[in-house]
Amino acid sequence: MKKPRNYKAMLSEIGPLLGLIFVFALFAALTPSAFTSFYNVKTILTQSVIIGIAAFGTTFIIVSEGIDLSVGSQIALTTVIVAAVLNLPGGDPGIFWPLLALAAGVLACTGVGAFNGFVITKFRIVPFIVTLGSMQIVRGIAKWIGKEQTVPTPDNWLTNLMLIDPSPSWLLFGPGVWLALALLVVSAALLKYTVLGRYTFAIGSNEQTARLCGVKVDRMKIVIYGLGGLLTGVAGVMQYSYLTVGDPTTAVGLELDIIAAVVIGGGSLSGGEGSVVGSIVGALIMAVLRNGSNMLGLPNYVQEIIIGAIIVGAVLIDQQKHRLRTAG
Amino acid sequence: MKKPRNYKAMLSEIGPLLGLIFVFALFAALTPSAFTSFYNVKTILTQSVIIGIAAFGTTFIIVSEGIDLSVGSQIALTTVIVAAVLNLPGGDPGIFWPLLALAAGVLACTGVGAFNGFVITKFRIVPFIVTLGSMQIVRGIAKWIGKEQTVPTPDNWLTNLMLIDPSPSWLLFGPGVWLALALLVVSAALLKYTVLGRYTFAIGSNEQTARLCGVKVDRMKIVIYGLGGLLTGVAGVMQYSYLTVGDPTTAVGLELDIIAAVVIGGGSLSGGEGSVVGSIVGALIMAVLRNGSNMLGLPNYVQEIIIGAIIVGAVLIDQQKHRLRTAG
Amino acid sequence: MSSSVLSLEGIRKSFGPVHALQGVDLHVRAGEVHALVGENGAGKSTLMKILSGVYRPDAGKMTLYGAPYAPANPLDGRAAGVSMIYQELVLAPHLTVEENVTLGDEHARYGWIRPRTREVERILGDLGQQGVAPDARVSDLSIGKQQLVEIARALLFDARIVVMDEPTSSLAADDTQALFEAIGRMREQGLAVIYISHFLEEVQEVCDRYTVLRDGKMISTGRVMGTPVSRIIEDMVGRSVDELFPSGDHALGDPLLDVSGLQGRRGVPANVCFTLRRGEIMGIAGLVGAGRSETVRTLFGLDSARSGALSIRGREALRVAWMTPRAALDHGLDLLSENRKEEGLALNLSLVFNLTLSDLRRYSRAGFLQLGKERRDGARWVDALRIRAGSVEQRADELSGGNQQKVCLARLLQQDNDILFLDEPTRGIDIGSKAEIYKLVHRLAQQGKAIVMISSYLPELLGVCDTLGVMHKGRLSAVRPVPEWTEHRIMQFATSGYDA
Amino acid sequence: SSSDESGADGAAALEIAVVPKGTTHEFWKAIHAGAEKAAAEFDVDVIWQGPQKEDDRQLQIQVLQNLISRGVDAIVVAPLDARSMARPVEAAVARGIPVVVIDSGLESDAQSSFIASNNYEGGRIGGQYLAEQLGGAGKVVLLRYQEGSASTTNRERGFLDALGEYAPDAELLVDNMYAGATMALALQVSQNILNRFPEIDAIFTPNESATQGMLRALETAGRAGDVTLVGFDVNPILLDAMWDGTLHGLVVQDPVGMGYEGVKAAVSILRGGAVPERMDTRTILVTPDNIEDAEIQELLYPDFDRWLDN
Ligand SMILES: Nc1ncnc2c1ncn2[C@@H]1O[C@H](COP(=O)(O)OP(=O)(O)OP(=O)(O)O)[C@@H](O)[C@H]1O
Ligand SMILES: Nc1ncnc2c1ncn2[C@@H]1O[C@H](COP(=O)(O)OP(=O)(O)OP(=O)(O)O)[C@@H](O)[C@H]1O
Ligand SMILES: [Mg+2]
Ligand SMILES: [Mg+2]
Repeated sequence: MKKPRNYKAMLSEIGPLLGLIFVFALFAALTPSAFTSFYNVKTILTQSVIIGIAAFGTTFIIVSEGIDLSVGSQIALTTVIVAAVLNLPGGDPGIFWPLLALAAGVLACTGVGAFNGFVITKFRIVPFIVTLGSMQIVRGIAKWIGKEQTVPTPDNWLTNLMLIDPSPSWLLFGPGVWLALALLVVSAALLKYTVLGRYTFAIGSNEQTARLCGVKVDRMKIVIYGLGGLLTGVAGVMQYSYLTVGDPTTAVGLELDIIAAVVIGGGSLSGGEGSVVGSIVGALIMAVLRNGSNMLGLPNYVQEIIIGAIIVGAVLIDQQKHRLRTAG
Repeated sequence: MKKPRNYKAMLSEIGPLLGLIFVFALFAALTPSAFTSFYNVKTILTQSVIIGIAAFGTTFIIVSEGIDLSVGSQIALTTVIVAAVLNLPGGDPGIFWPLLALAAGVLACTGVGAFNGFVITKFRIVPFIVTLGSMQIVRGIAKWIGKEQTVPTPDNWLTNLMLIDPSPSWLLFGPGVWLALALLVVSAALLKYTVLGRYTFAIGSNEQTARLCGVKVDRMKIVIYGLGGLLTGVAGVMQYSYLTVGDPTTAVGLELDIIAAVVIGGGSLSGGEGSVVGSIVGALIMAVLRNGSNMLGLPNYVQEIIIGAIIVGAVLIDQQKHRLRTAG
Repeated sequence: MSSSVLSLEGIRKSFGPVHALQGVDLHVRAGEVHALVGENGAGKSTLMKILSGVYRPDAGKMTLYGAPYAPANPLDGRAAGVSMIYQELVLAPHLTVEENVTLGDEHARYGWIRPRTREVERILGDLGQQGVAPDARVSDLSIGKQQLVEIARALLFDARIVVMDEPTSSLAADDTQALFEAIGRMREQGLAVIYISHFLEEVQEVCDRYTVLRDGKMISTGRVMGTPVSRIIEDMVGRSVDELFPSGDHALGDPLLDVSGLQGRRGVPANVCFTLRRGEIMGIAGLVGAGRSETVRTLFGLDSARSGALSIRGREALRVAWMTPRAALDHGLDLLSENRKEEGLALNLSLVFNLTLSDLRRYSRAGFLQLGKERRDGARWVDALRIRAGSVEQRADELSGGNQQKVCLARLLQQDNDILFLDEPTRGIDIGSKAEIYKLVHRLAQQGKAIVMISSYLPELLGVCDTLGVMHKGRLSAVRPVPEWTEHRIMQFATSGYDA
Repeated sequence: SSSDESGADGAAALEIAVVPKGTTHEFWKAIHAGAEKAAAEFDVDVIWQGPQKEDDRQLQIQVLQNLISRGVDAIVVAPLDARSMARPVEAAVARGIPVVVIDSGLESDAQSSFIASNNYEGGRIGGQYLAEQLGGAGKVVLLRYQEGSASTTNRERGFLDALGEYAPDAELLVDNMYAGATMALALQVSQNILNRFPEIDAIFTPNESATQGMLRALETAGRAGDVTLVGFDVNPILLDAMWDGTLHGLVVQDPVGMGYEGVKAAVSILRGGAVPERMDTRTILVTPDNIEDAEIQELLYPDFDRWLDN
């Protein structure tokens, strides 16, 4: 009695995975040696870390039938805050200050997320508008803190997180990749096996129902957007680590890439559907495409056209699958 | 029986207008002479033309409960196509070639819009995804046509459309402003007084009901997105006129400004609400803010924060009004 | 036994200018099934939502098991042991049956959910639903089964008071019986059940006592046993309804619509044929999910057909597969949907927009609308059907349910087509309005229109229709004059597909 | 930095608007400093205003239009596009506002003066140095900056010409990849290029963000120092890299001088003086060998804080 359901659920996660394998195989066939080298795989993984981690948070938000357009701005804010804290007088690049900077950045984003959730629930404004507004506000604040400049920082251990070759080489991958993996496991478990996750699905599937069944919808939404902010903050720290400077103009429009990753991975903007594993696969598909296109020396515009087509194509295939299921 | 309704309908159009007057008065008080000079008013009007015209089209789309994220890319595509046609061998900058270029640009966008509508209706994919995809695809195509470069063009009459001081000075405003005004009247009439407009509202309010009542929903949506594309194409020609070159990287993210204009003007992303007049007022509010902030010498980040707050604030006020109405 | 476990006293509630409840008292005892009846808009659902914590009353007080009770939200209501089955389906379609049944009542340790599959299976078994798998997605179930999932949720919950707001409005007969048995068990366990229904037979079958609401006031209360139904009806509508069903003849004329070999995409409808004559009111009976709605929707071009032909006024046959709603309207067909909120009204548009939406050609010249003419005609229909509205510009969602239904009907009248498909035209409509609608249908038939009326309420089919067909798993029985049918015969075909 | 104290002492100070291409690069900060230095020296007010988004031609036009509306006395602009900005510059001149163009060229004869580094020459200097470091042969990558940017295109051209001249045997692996407007984009593209060609000997990058992105990519790949990297423009991080030996050459301009000369030219036009139609500011090659020279030190570590109060 239980099998068919699990089978179906697996299918919807396997779909994007097959897509990833296909894209990878395609580029592997076209540029054999360079593309499939272990080093390049490490590069691709590292390049997916930022979008991936942010996509974990966005998955929760999208499953709950929300959207967050302020993610890119939040990432920029984090890089600037991290840099600003590292530059505080009395700060030294030991263990402690970078940790403090990290905490400040992540906390700020968690706050932004929770605030988004608060405005959405308190004033009953659609998330698209609220986060469209906070996208601009947060970007403005980032520029303000950064004095409209990139903020250089002293060398510190945070900047080693996104190295492709980790310093103790037995780590195989950089710390960022491992961190993303850990967050993947935690987020996936949260979404699938906890009350939080169940309520996220229930709210996305039918908010009224959730409310009548005693789910504290408003509070849950604040938690969901806050969680989204938290993960975005971690992604922002990774972005800082990637850039080694605070950059208030970074990650413009990145939210659309992130939403695309979630959607390619099976998330539905009408809520109630989506998986963390799917989202990371979506992020990987896009990273492979970018990397592979550069390897092939394809011009940017070809990449853009391909990625655009894949976004629509992925949803199309997902839909056919659903239809098949309903019919069968 | 007639009064109360008209009064209410007017209120919802007057709301944004009051906002505009408030913002204008505020800046007028802060920077008396320069801001309220006739020349500056002309400047503001000219600067609202592009977002305004595109917002007319987006109003139809949003009223029908759709969204179009590819508008910015479409505008870039138009500038490039116009430039490419003007550079065709045998072309000369008389009357005819610029007209041909204009037609080609507008037609291309109409095609993109209709194609978006086709994919949305034929494959039943949500507009957000379809246009997120076509945003990238169209941008890619624009870069492809422009060979990843800005495309310079010979001088021609198209580039005079967006002058602040028109050439026969009795025109008072540049031709672009007059064109926007004409399109405003036409679009407002279309939306309010024609069957097309009524069907747009019906689809946005309840698509299934519209279908039941014999509205050819699929065909109508293609028309609506096509119309949106057409107006976007005109906005793109204005953008070309503004830049005097074809620029495949222009107007990135402009769709968000345009959507914000429609929403500030009373449009609702859940469909069935919105007005063309409101949308132009929304566009004007944003232009006044930008211009006024420049006049005051406010840094960019302050502008961004203010505009973000206004987007949320406008919707908030709109909502309070609704509540009042339901309660009263 | 006789003391109240639940007392509501002087409950008042207004929504802006609408005074939904104006000082209602209600006393419910342990171990009784208490019927709450009344016209549409009488305030039944509102009262129960106050009880469950969805709304807060403007005035009045509630006592539960002797203690004051004032829930701030549904969670408080549940915590106090009030379990509610809402009138509109309250389900999360993406979740499984088990996830829906346990929603809000998950057993968890440190936030990690522990499955309750056993319990859910037991509850479903109690409702006679061994066939429903706990891990099936709710959106894959039929409406009837979905209704049962919601009932199961109320039963799983360890409640002291169970409120059921029209639980049987889309249940099949045997599922209704299973529900009644479950209610019986609750009564034995000493729970209090509040039961809302427009079907007074059901009230007589399961309820011990009743309370009648009218216009937000309590009119009467008493024991069901020994109270004549006519008395209850009189209390509900404020006058005696001597004849619910209209009488008077109308002649049947030439064939207007001829349907043959209608086959749907999913196999429903299955080879449906019938002929409809001028002045005929043809009823279609059947269990939920038999394919009645699908049949008329397919004919109207809303659902796709595999094959089938229809001929109108004896003209050459058209292929149903090519039908679209627009073409259907142009050919003189019209449809009243069974679900007015989802398919019938553009809720945030004005009443007059809704009235004329299917017929804008009449109100436009060269694509431009003639707003004045539209408004004048709209006002006429509002008067003719006694629709209670502030003005024709009022938004449809500001009207009460019954008035919304009238707006939908007015759209059909305004369109003035000859062949009308009325799908559950009185679903959720009170008995007084029902009588009005029956009269209206009758008058239309007298004008020479042909009507197909679908209903799950047999007495109304038998009382209103000239001819009747029954559906079973997509097949339509022979269409016979009503006198040739008996209730027994109808149920036999509906449940077995076998026509004696 | 900017001020609006209109006429406290009767005669209002001249308002000179300086419009950069963007505001977030160190380079523009230096221009700003130079402009303020001149402002203090000649007793005028500088209004510093750039487009909201980097590389947004439309927004730069809007800023220019708004400044014209505001009625500033003169404009100093670094045009994002040689043609798009011609119209608004002409409009300004038509309304009696003289315009000085800095940094990048403008296809118009309305401006009073054009003050810029000789970008082509700067590219050549970098190319020659890179060729010398290679010893005449090797595998070279040119990571271009951004589609349609005139100044960097000239640098790229100068670089390619010098490379062909001084290292005819060098193999150019890529010259059709663009770094894009921000460092994050540059970094990603750089990483992918490095993976594609494991055997690169030398790289040239034509501006600050591209150089910084490539440097970071070399660091993340553990190849920093092994590959000869010659960049353009300067910021503290790039200088540190040079001290560390991971960056081998930088062609630096004199943005402080450019900002200073721009405002100075505007002031002398307003006060009736003559200005040269074209003026070159310096481009200088900084290498680990000459970085400690006093002259270079002054160029590299200008005292911004004296002029900027943020
Ligand atoms: N949220 C609301 N806003 C405004 N008016 C409301 C609201 N809910 C109910 N009403 C009004 O309150 C009155 C009582 O409605 P209620 O739903 O309680 O009736 P009911 O007795 O359950 O009717 P039915 O038999 O149709 O279910 C009606 O006039 C209705 O229009
Ligand atoms: N969207 C759908 N997906 C899957 N099955 C459907 C869908 N709609 C209808 N069905 C199935 O088609 C059959 C006919 O449904 P239909 O709604 O026509 O029944 P009905 O007799 O009108 O019942 P009701 O009283 O619920 O309207 C049922 O078996 C139903 O489960
Ligand atoms: Mg009710
Ligand atoms: Mg039905």
